[in-house]
Amino acid sequence: MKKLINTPETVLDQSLAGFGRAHGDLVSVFFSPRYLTRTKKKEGKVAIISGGGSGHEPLHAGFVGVGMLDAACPGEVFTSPTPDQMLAAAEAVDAGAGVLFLIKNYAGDIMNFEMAMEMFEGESASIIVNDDVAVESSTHSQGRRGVAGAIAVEKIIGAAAEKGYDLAAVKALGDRVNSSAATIGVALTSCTVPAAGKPTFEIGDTEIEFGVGVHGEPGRRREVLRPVDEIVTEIMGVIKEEISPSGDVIVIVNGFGGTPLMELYLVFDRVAQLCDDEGLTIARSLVGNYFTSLEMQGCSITIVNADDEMLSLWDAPARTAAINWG
Amino acid sequence: MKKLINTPETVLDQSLAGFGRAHGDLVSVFFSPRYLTRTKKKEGKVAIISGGGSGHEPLHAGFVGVGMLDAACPGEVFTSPTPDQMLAAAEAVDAGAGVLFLIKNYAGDIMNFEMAMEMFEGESASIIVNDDVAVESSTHSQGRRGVAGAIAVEKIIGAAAEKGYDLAAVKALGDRVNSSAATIGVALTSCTVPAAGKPTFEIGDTEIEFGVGVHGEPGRRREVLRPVDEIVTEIMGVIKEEISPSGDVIVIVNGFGGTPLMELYLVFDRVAQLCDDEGLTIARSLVGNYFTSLEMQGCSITIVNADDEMLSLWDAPARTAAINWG
Amino acid sequence: MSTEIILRAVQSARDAIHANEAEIEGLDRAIGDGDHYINIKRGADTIMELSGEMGDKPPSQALKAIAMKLMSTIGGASGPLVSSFFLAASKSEGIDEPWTPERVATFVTDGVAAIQSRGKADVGDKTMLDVLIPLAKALKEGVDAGKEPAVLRTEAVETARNGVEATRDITARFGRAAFLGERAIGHIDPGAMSSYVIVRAICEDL
Amino acid sequence: MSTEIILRAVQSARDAIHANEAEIEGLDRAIGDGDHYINIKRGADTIMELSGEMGDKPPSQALKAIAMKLMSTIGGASGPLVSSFFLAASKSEGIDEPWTPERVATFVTDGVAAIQSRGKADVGDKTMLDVLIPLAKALKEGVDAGKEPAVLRTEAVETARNGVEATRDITARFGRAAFLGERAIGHIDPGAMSSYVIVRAICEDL
Ligand SMILES: Nc1ncnc2c1ncn2[C@@H]1O[C@H](COP(=O)(O)OP(=O)(O)O)[C@@H](O)[C@H]1O
Ligand SMILES: Nc1ncnc2c1ncn2[C@@H]1O[C@H](COP(=O)(O)OP(=O)(O)O)[C@@H](O)[C@H]1O
Ligand SMILES: [Mg+2]
Ligand SMILES: [Mg+2]
Ligand SMILES: [Mg+2]
Ligand SMILES: [Mg+2]
Repeated sequence: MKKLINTPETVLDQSLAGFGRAHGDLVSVFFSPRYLTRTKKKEGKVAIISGGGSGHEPLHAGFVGVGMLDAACPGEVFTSPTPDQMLAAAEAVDAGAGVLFLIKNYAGDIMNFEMAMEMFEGESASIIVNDDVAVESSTHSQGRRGVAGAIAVEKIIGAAAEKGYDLAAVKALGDRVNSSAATIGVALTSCTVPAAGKPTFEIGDTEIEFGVGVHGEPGRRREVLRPVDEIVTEIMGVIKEEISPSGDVIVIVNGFGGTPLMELYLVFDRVAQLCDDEGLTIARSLVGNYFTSLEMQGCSITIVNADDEMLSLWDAPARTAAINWG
Repeated sequence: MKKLINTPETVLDQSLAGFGRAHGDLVSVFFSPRYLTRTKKKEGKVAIISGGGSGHEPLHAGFVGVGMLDAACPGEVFTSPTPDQMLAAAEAVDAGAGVLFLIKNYAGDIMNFEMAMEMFEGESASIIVNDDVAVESSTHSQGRRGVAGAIAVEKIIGAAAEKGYDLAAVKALGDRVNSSAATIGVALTSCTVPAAGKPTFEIGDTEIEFGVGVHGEPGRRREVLRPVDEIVTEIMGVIKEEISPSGDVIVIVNGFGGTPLMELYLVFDRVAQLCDDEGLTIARSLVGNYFTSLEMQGCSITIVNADDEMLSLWDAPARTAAINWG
Repeated sequence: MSTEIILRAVQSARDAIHANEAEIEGLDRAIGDGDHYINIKRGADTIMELSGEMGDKPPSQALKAIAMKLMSTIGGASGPLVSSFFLAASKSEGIDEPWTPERVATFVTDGVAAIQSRGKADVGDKTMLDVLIPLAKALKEGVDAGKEPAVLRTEAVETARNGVEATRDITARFGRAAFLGERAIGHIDPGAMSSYVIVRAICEDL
Repeated sequence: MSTEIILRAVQSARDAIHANEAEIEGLDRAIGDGDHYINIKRGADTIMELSGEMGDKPPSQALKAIAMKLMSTIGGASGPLVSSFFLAASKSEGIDEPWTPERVATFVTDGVAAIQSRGKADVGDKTMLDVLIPLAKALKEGVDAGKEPAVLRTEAVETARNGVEATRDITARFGRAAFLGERAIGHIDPGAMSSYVIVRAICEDL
């Protein structure tokens, strides 16, 4: 394992400390238990808390700030955070309008957030993001995984909360964005969890994992690397079947951490061509490394079937380490 | 070679096309010859043009826009662009106040830009960025390489030009930022140029290249991977000797493309500790992948000995794909 | 006192986890995300550090302290599940009375039921419950039938071994392995394996 | 006509480059950035595509067209250098007169001088000039001494071979290899190698 670290045990805290130093104007970082909050609380606003295993940076810490998240709870690498983190974060950011927990659909995340919600005494609601259409949901009871669609959900509901939507409205909107989003990823290489010290999965020199999960979980199939235009065409076909996009869409081409930006824009070009062919309008787009899997090479494509409300909230101001516009 | 591409020959144009689609509000992309300009020309402003081999994205295309570059000329991967590109770009963006060519110190870049400047009929000046202090400049006549210090130069002179500095003043400022900046990089893995199809250099499973260049050029020495705190301490020691920083500094921890953000923030934490120990104030910082080397793992640390003028220009508004603040 | 038994059991469990690192880790790498070993090791190690303070607490409090500590240490899917086991055990009827085979069977049954209600899974879903549900059942039936502790222990290990083996040839309905569909077949569930090695170690050491 | 010679030389050069891919690429990977083969191949391939239009142009125009095309195609360090060679050759005195050995020696000398003035390097700096400067000199001296074309060709190849070999045991003062310091010792310069294989191919084929 080759990493710019000291010991696997200290990676998370040292990285959080560095993040806190680099973005002290945006966030405050706490260590015991671990959570980050935006520096200034806005009274009367619905507080949005997300969290999950680390190793997906900038998600979620990089989305804490005005217009997006009020707090993030980073777990160990690829491991759900624990209920005490969510509880401490909720108590810190509750601003009198309730707390919305934004959870990605993994058994661990669900159970840990559930325990936190059972312990939290304020008003709360939750959104479960499950946009990964690579996995046919019929075959197991956990359902789809939550992947890069979370970026769109966090951006849009973050703006809604900032605008004064109440808890029920934020939740309803988040559920709507989630069900309008579909994502599929493809991996060229594995990632290596620092504490494990070895690649999460083996993959041949010419193989890709089509439909990979953001922790390197297997997808639809292992196959031989093809020209990327073909891969993108297949991905877009699956997405189309799942959410039948029409009119305006938001496109997210998300790198998994180890793929050059050059390739992500190239993928985006193909997505754009296919949207043209289908008569879809790319109303907004985001290309880059936002929901990564450590150093994994590959990317995911997310399409969000967007309405005007979503688009205007997408454009609304955000001041976070990773998304700063409007 | 595993890449999300179609053929090595089409990588650059398809990626540029995707970039143009994703950022049509910020840039216009031209293909024959290849260059990008910001969408709106500002009459009477010094025009700043940079360029270099591709494979370093987001640099330079991602820095085209209000407050930074007027144009960028992307060469083939890791190969200087050609004079016809710079010439076409210069003619397109010259707004009556002269053109400043921002060149990184590589034989190829220098010679190609020189030819363009010989052909360009308008007023022009150039800045040569050479901040890589890994290379002892005494041993060869080319001098130091131009690396991540270019980000600071582009941000600061871009803001100065936007504010109305004239050509001579922009050049003088750029030279000053360049000589106030020092950078050293370290690589954990190689990168693979698409057209070459094989890794640029061989490196053992436990080896790093200390002082690596952004094209995978060798640095000071090949050595065994150590805890990153030690590596950062050595880098900071060399930088200190070169530019004797004091007071306010700008710190850039720049990823080479394949290293997770988590590790970059961890590196930044160590840099910050060492700055504390030295009595340096980190007035501004930038942590992320800005001047990459395809999928190479590793990072560079840049310290800019900053004065108030540089800091206020650093903070000035920029609207580009990769830097958007102020 | 019963708390001493708990501490010895924790020690056995920890040693068993450490001793089976490669196996447990390899299984989660094959059909999960590779961290199950690290997760339960982190939990077990932290509990060991607690041991000093726990010696003089009654079992209910020791078990509750373990539950809270595991809840805030393990994370992932196994954290809430394992922690639920201890929380339920801490509240099990008569837990602070001297431990009899009946009492042990009762708190194990309560603990396993808590895992089931937290995680919604059942036997046959390719999870730790394929080990734990049959184990609790065998223990209770054995106790009801008046079997000797030594026999109960041997049968517990046997039942756990069958449970872990049973996860090999089925697809998963819960946990990350569920995403694999048919590709999970042929691999033992990591949580079932870690449960098994813990059960075996405790039964052999106590 | 002389332009035909140019076209045949271009063809030889291109074939020689293709035939020596592994060697040239390996050298730039060892002490440069690995793209020298691709750069000159891109240049040579593009010139081949031009051939059709060039047949009926005088050498001055053909060479100038080649220079401009190379300038806008190769990039890197080798682009401006190679392009300077052709631009200077296109302006060389008497280039459109029938080619004699003198004339060839003159335009090669002019071309090499242009590379030198563009790149500032000299013999011993571990660049293509370690092949080209001695080559131009040998050609001029051989012509002055009235040697036969066949002898001139043999000696040219010989000189080029010595030049390329001479780059092996020195450090570089120009180009990317200069960043390597002592670590460049033991490796032949890629630009010297590509120049050598081109010179050899042209001398053998014409
Ligand atoms: N719903 C559930 N009910 C019971 N056990 C489960 C459930 N989900 C997961 N598990 C168990 O947890 C184990 C994985 O734990 P671990 O690797 O620590 O967490 P994660 O899956 O979050 O990485 C699985 O092997 C399985 O035995
Ligand atoms: N200043 C110079 N003068 C002469 N030749 C040079 C000079 N700089 C570089 N070269 C030649 O160019 C070759 C490298 O060319 P190439 O790999 O195409 O460009 P780059 O170095 O930009 O990647 C070197 O091997 C060397 O022979
Ligand atoms: Mg996990
Ligand atoms: Mg090059
Ligand atoms: Mg796991
Ligand atoms: Mg080269």
